[in-house]
Amino acid sequence: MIGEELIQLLTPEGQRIAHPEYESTLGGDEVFSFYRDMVIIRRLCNEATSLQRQGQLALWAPLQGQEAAQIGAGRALAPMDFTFPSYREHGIAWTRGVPPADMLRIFRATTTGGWDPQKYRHSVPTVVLGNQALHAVGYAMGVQRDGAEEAVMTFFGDGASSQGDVLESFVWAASFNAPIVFILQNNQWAISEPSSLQAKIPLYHRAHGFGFPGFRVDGNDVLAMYEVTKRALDNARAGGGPTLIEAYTYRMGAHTTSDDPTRYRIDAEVEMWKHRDPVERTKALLAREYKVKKAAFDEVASEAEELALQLREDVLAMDAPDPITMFDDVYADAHPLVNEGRREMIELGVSGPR
Amino acid sequence: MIGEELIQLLTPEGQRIAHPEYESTLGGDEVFSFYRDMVIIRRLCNEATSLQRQGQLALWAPLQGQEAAQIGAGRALAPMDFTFPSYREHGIAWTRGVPPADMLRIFRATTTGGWDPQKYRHSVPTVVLGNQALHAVGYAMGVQRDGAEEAVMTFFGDGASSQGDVLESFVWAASFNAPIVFILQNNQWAISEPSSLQAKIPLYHRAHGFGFPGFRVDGNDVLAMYEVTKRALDNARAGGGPTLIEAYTYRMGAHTTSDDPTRYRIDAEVEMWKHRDPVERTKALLAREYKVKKAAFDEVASEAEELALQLREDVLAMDAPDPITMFDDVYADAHPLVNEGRREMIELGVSGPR
Amino acid sequence: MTTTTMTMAKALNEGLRRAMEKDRRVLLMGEDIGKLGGVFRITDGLQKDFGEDRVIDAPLAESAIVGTAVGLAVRGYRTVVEIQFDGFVYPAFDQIVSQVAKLHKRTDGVYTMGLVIRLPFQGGIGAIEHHSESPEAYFVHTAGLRVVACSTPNDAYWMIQQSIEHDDPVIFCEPKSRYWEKGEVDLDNPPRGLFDAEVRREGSDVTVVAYGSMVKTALRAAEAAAGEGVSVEVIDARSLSPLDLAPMITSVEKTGRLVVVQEATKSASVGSEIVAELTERCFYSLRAPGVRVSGYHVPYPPSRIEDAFRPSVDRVLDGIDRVMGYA
Amino acid sequence: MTTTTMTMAKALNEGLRRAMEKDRRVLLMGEDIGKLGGVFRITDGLQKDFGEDRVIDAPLAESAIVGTAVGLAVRGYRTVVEIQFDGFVYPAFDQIVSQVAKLHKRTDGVYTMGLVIRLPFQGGIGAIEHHSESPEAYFVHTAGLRVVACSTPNDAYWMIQQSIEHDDPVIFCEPKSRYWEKGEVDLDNPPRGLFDAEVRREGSDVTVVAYGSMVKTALRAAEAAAGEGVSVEVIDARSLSPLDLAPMITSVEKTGRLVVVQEATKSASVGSEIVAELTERCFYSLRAPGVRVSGYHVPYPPSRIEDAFRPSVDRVLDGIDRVMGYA
Ligand SMILES: Cc1ncc(C[n+]2csc(CCOP(=O)(O)OP(=O)(O)O)c2C)c(N)n1
Ligand SMILES: Cc1ncc(C[n+]2csc(CCOP(=O)(O)OP(=O)(O)O)c2C)c(N)n1
Ligand SMILES: [Mg+2]
Ligand SMILES: [Mg+2]
Repeated sequence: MIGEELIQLLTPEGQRIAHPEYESTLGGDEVFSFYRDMVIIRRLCNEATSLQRQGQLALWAPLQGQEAAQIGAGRALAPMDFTFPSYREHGIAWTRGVPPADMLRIFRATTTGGWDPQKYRHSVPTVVLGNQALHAVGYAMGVQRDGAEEAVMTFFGDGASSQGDVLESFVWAASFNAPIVFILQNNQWAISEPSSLQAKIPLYHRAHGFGFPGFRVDGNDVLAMYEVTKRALDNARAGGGPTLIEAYTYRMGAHTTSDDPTRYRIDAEVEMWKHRDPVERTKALLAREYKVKKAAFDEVASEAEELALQLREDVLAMDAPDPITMFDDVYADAHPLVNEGRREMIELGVSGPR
Repeated sequence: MIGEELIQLLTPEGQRIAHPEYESTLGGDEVFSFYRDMVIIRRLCNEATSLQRQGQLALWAPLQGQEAAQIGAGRALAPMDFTFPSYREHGIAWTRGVPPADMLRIFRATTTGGWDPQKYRHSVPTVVLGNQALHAVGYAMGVQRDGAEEAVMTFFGDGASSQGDVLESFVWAASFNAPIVFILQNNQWAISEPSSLQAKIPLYHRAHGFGFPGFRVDGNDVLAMYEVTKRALDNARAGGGPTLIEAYTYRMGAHTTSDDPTRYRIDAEVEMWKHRDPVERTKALLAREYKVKKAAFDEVASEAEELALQLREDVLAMDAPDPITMFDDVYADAHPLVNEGRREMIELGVSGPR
Repeated sequence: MTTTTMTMAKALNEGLRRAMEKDRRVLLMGEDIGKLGGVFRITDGLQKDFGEDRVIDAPLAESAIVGTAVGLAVRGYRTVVEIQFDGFVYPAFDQIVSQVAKLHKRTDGVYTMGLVIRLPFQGGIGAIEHHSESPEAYFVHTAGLRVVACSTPNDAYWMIQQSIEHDDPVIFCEPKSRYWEKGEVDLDNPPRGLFDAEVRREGSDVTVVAYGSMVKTALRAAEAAAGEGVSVEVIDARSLSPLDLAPMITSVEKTGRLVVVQEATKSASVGSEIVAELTERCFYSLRAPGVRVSGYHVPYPPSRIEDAFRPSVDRVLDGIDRVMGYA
Repeated sequence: MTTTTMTMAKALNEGLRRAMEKDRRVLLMGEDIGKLGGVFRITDGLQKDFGEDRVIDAPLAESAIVGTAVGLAVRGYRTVVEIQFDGFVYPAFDQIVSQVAKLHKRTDGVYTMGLVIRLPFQGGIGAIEHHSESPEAYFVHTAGLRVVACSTPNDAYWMIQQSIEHDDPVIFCEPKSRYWEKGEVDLDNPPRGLFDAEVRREGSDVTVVAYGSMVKTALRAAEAAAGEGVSVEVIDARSLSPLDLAPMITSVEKTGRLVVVQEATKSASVGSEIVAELTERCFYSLRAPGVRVSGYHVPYPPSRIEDAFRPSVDRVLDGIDRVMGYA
């Protein structure tokens, strides 16, 4: 039955549903903590969107709609695992402990990175579609050579899955039996292009053609995302090789704040997906099954509010770097052309905070 | 049952074998003419190898062992179809009418092309692994736009099938439902690398992951190669989209005349494949079933001999071009840097035939 | 002469439309160029008017976009490829260098590689990384390609049409920071040949050669220099391969001083080429070495500090000062 | 001082072996580098001695070879990548330009991109197309990369080790036409720093700068010129990014004349860069413009006529004549 269906453990109405291969191993507290993560990251994401609208960010790539896909996958990771994201993985970054303000640095255009990737074991965003998938496989080959019991995870979208780099990463992962989990967030759109342009059949089938398991999971079901990812990670760490997980989800917002989705998609589609909201679904489960009270939900909401306020404060305090820093860390060692540029900038008096 | 088995219509011993989906539609004369093609191209290939050994060619890439894969596929083409080869498709070139001497020009290093690709509807060899697969899909998109009932065929090896370009060509062929047949000659080796390094499961499975049919055919069985290819081409011309055909075969010789296969493969393997020889197999069928007499076989042999002699003569007569020709056809229109180079060469007196 | 005012983005759109009307074998292909009209709206409305067969939304794979355009060229089509941003042309580099640039030669002229690769290039729009690159030198170094850069709406309108009509492959560089600036477009007559440079401002003391976004910067610097009594001639190179050296030589023979301005980094750049060529050809005229005012030898910086990376009016003036400093 | 005579191919093999012995985190990866030892046998015997985990036969995909080497670098490994031939580096161009060159900066120095990309480059071996390219200018134009080229067995032996030890990514260019030429190798002491140029022959009339295969050609031209009474100084650039300009400046200040020799085409090349830089720095010393003797602006031709494409001794002499022709 592998890969023949959408793996779901929770209906859009928040009802549990049985699956022949997977069942949720999470207790109420854990589900609640997942819920908390989703609420917070959504709130932070919305704050980022307003910051952008207010001219405080150059751009923002909202994850709204994809909270369960990311929190479910991210929470399945072990601390020593390493992750290679694309540019929309704010939820993953959150589960890795990256400070929210750091996630926004690249979008405030004060850096091209944002955080110390070794510290959080979470690489900086990769903007060129697909490049990171190969880095992840290479890292996983390093894990193998170290004899470490660690897994690697990488992320890309339905659009990026057409790129040679992603497809070559499948070849390599299979060939070297690399300890890696590919998370393909199929949010139905690559900017204006529907996922049907990239593939006429479900994307997770690709993995089978390369000789490793692929699954399609309800990406708006945090329980299913967690369980399927966890098993794939355990399998990878145990030497079982790669897995592709297609998180079937939806990008509720614009591609980025520069995008105008009304040009290419209809409201009805967005409306339909609203009924599959990942956060509401989890909330319904918590309320019904674990009798979580309004007060607890309210508390999460106000915690999220505080974090959003803090984020705003942090972002507003984020100054443009001194231009002279563009010459730092270009090379590990001195390079005459870099030195020449630095000297010229100093002579021109352009340096100094802006 | 699609893709679950090796499609074979003729055993290595030259016995017909039934297949639930395919049967040979060829009469004795046609089988004989396929045999003739295989004998000739093998003989020409051997002549090229000796020419190289004698210093008359810079390099040669022998096709020995792959005659059935190429003649079977090539003979299935209709005149208006268009083909995009790699560098080892001498058998295909033969079926397209390319003069044998022209096939050797690139290996005599007197040109980087060799023939008029529009005349034979067979493109010039592509040396960069995989590049041609995308050209073929693009051409097929042109066929679609012209509303023509033509198919396109492209060729690559087991090694090249790891390249991003080949994999992207699968994405595109599926997305645009392009009238194309991909012939993957799995000759078990990519120079020194066994095909198991490129994939842990049969390569034809890849097609299924991209959403179009893929088959593994006994590439040493010219009847099966012909029938499967023919059906795929018909299907493509009728709007049925792409097909991947993995011709399961063997490279009997060295990768090229520069290669030393004793460094990486064992004799026993080569011996085993000798028993599956595509030419002998067809000959056995002809002798047994169609009562073809020794005289007829001998006639083919001497025809091949004559062609080989002719080839040798043609090649020996092939002079290096005048160096000044390097400035021709770089651009369709004049370019000052090209003109400058041409002028300099004339002034230096380097021009003139060498 | 019918002239009308429009932005460079609109001029490109109109130029593409006109080319498509003229020749049914002209196709457009790229990411999001259909319903969305491209992220810069350069192809706005064209899919609606010419259909999905001629304005093709491509799956996300640049090597495939260029590689299939090659196949379409073999079939006789002329495809105008849109690379969404400069920094995303590199996945297609192999197809461009090994195939687009070489197939005409390889087939002894049988294949016409009549395709245009549109490249919104250079920075200055406050974007994130990979959206502000200046990769033109890579293509100028590659035999078999032609490379042009427009700097005004009128040039954009005509040069895109001329590029499509030309039988060689053209890397068409569009200075994205100038997309929304307006200018007069003459709808009847092209300003000049596709591969001709143009003197944008006459002057007698220093020759400044620029292209793309930097033409305007150079003109502003010339204005400022005039205020200080230095007369600057500004030449818009327009074509980078081939370079139209004749007007540059004429100018340098007059001024004796050369400054090249580019956003690209200096090392092995178009600026290096112009300096080397003009030094060879105007050796006795040059009263100072040609200098390059370039982006620095660093990855394009975060855009909050991009103004310090891209040559500014001040940096161009500094370059002018440097060459004026020689006797 | 222990010296021994060996070919450049053997020197590279020994250099790799020594680097692997010294540091267990050094890996080799590439097509056919295992049992076969690579098509040029540079890695001969290394898989046997260091195992398949350290000498990795790669599936055929250059983007993946470089992309996974980046991941291995993040994990702390130092991978020496073999690109089988120059013309096959382009599929990896995106990873090299967008990731290898930029990740150190992007992570504020956290990621060390200590990887070496070995590139058998230039022509002269009678090969078919794509096996004789000179792509070094593309990398020299890219900030974040370092580019070196060896020209002798001794340099090959030491420079490969120095490149592996260096923390920046190094494009390591090997002149394949010189692989089988022998020379003395000093096993104890490196000749000089990885990024230092070297004067290979002293002279007083003309400075010839060359690298890779062209060093030998330049030396032969110098010899021939000496017969005609022209004293030529030959400098092996060795490092192309950064360029070691100091000895070149010293030389040009002495000779007043500059010729750069390269197999690559001229336009926006390393030669253009050297000419532009030295013109700026030695303006008053130069008695003639620096000239470039280069491959022509055409795709690398079929190898039967490659000798007419690659700068020959005659063409270098012609370049020398040209600069000597100035007063
Ligand atoms: C190589 C490359 N080409 C083009 C782009 C421009 N681009 C950025 S995001 C995007 C769409 C990606 O869609 P998808 O992979 O589905 O991810 P999503 O944005 O939906 O999360 C495009 C075309 C890019 N970043 N990299
Ligand atoms: C992009 C690229 N990388 C490397 C090479 C060098 N090369 C030429 S043939 C070959 C092996 C190809 O094997 P396969 O695809 O199985 O085809 P076969 O030669 O067996 O027919 C290699 C590595 C190349 N031509 N192009
Ligand atoms: Mg998407
Ligand atoms: Mg093979």
